[in-house]
Amino acid sequence: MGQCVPQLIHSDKRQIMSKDSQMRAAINQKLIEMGERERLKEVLRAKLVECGWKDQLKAHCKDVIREKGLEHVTVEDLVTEVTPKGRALVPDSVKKELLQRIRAFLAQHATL
Amino acid sequence: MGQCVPQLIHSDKRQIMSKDSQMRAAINQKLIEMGERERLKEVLRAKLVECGWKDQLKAHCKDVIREKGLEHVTVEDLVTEVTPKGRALVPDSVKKELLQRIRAFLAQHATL
Amino acid sequence: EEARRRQEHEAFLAQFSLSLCTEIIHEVLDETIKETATSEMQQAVNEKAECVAKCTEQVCTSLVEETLNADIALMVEEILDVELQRIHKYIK
Repeated sequence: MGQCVPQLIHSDKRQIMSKDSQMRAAINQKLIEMGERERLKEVLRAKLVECGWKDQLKAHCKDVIREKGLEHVTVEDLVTEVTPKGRALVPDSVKKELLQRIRAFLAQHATL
Repeated sequence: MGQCVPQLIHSDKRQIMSKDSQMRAAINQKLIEMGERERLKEVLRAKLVECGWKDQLKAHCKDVIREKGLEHVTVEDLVTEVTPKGRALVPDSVKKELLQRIRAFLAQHATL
Repeated sequence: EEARRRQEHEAFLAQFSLSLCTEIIHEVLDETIKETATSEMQQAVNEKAECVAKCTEQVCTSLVEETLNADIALMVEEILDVELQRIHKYIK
């Protein structure tokens, strides 16, 4: 009997995990079907332009090209070089707003 | 912020000018280094003879001397007098051919 | 039981929202960074090509000018010399 307990816990965890991943898959599917995933991406793209992130990224790209010299940089190098700064430069307010939109959408479609 | 714009434009212009003069220097350096600049001058001279430029300009010089009278003409006067016509008389095809030769040379020999 | 289930669901949604948010941010950033880097590289290549073309033309023009100036000066000197010699011969 003592041996049964861990097995049960293990099976419960597996059940929860499988339920979670099923739910995750279902919501993701719905988000795609309803075009919400693309809309969220569009909103984020627009926000990144609006807050000046894209201009900063462009300027950073230009700086790297100028510093390294055009003949010593490939697109892949440039991507690798600017990605950390690009990620760091996204304002928290933009991230929060996106999260809010996701939460609002999920709350609105509670049946998901 | 409004004041920044002209300054930026000015600095951009200066950067472009300096980039241009660096580029011109690099092109000249390459042409001189490999003796191509002198070769191009020789090619140009040969073309100017071939297309009749030299004969036309000589005739023009003689006309000016005849008009003004030999005793009233110095080397400097005559140079000043005939140079504009000398420039205008160079056929576009000769200039184009020279430009083509420079481009071909740079394409073959230079990493600018 | 119902309250516990609701609480679990809330926790799931909060966690899901957060991971979806991160996922979307990464996707959009990766795409945008790639696009921007590609277009900035292309722009730099075009600008350099324009600069090379413009400067090559300027170098060509100055080479022509230099040659013409030297040749015109030489030609003028020669012609004047010949004319002077001709006059001298005529006077003699």
